Amino acid sequence: MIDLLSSLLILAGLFFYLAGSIGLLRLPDLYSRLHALTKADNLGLGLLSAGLALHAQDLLMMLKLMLIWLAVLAASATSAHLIARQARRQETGS
Amino acid sequence: MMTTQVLYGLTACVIVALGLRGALLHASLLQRVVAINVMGAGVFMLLIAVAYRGPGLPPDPLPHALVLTGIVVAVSATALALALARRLHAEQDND
Amino acid sequence: MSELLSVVLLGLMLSLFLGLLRVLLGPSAGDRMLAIQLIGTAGVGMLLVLNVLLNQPALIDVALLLALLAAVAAAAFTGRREIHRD
Amino acid sequence: MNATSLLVFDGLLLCSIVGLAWASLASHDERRGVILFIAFGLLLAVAWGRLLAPDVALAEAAIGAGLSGALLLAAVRKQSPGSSRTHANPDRNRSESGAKVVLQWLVTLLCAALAGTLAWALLHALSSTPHDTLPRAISDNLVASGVSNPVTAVLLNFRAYDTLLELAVLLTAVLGIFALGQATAGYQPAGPVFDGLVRWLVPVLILTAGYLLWVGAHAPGGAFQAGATLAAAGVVLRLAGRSRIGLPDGFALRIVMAAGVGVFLLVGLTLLLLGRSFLDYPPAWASALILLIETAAMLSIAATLLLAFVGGQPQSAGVTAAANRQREEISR
Repeated sequence: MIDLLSSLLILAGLFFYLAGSIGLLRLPDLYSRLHALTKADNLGLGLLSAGLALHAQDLLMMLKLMLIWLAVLAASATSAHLIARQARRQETGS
Repeated sequence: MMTTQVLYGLTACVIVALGLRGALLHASLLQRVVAINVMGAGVFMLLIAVAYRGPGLPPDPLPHALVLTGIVVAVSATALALALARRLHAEQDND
Repeated sequence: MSELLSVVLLGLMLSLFLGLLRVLLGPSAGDRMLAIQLIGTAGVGMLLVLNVLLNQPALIDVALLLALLAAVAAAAFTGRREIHRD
Repeated sequence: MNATSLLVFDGLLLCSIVGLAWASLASHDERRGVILFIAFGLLLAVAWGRLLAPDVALAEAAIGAGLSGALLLAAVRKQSPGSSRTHANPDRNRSESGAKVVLQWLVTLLCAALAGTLAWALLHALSSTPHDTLPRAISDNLVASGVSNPVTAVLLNFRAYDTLLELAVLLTAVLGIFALGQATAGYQPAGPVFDGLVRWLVPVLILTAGYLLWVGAHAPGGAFQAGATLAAAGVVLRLAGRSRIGLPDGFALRIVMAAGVGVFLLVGLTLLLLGRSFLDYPPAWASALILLIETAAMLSIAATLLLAFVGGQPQSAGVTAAANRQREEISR
């Protein structure tokens, strides 16, 4: 039962990874790419680490997986913000 | 001989050559520094490939220790090189 | 389980390849930085999978470091210097 | 099934690593080259993990993602879009550029020859029966080393001389940077979003550094990885535009910079006085002495790497504040 659930989570994670990178490649401009990336990328890693956490041997491992996901979530939102702000500044020429 | 060792080892040789070529041919100082870092990474990969003993077997720790210190020395040497480049550019701008 | 993870590992590699294409194509430096972000996350995912496949629990710590430092490159890229005093 | 897919993975990973190295070095735009190099570093960390070298992967992750990327990006010179090659003369005549092409080909051939020689040496070394004397000596003496992580045992016990000298090299590099000029300009405050990240990221990084130092005795980790992680915390603070980035002022800074080499030497000399040879720890004390040296080394490594990022001797906070005030008055 846990095996099945974890497999489903992991595969769903992979799906979002791929959706995110296809979006990054196919979408026309920086802002929409940014959107595709942050949404799908975070979901991808989140589901993947949730799936792996079901198999974690100890609590520390589980906590680390959780922390990794939170860190990537925060880092990716922050860098998306920074990159978008920089692009906007360059467009307005300030 | 193991496929993994050969695969990573031969790639390492290519990376060393690429890095050396860049370090010799680039006009920009910053890119020369990047090239030397690429070359260093190739050397590290060569050492780690040689240390690899196969899946499930513990690798040779000695090259790992060498590479570990190598990485730290490489980054401080990079910083020194960049400081030199910065000084050089400052002198040139003053002329 | 290990077969599933092998497939996932290759899937993550595909995702990384797509990110690499965006790094190479650009066009703007901002686009490249976005792709770096994706490559970093794909790398984190691969390390998590390799940690199980190769039975190397320490790879979790490597993934953790990459995850914690994922925003540093973007911050260095967008950071503006203080105006130099003369 | 598992082995083949791992082989495919290796092939794809190596293709992307070589491709990134090539693209980074072929680029004529400095910034593009550096960004590609950062991606190259990320993939290296995965490769080290794949080759069962987690100690190296930890160092690569901390330094590649936290330090060298920021260092190189900060060094990219502002260029006008047209002048990608700084000191090149645009009106080169034809014979000169012909000579350049010949030179390029010569260098390329030379590098290819080097790669061939290296490859030949590698295959030669791999096909001969492996000398297992050194790895065996390490695993045989591991129990007496005071730690159970073989890499830490090599660094802090069996080859402690090398590590001592390496710390001296780091110190020398920073002194060289100090001699070359002032610190580079600081960063403008990065805004509330990045500040929000920094507020919890820096404590977590410091905690992670402590964890890596402690765990290094029996699992991957140790002074180098911990020091690099601690330095990365300082880099984050600097990028956020803080004036205090965790470095002490004046004399205390000199103490921290020299602590690694100093404690190492003190331990070695004390052992000499006690009638043992230099850095030959008594087995009962080895574990404690290694932890002591590693703690000092971590602080020194963190300080030197952070100073290397700052690019010179930092001004004390008081001086910076005064300069800020002066600047504000001028702008008014």
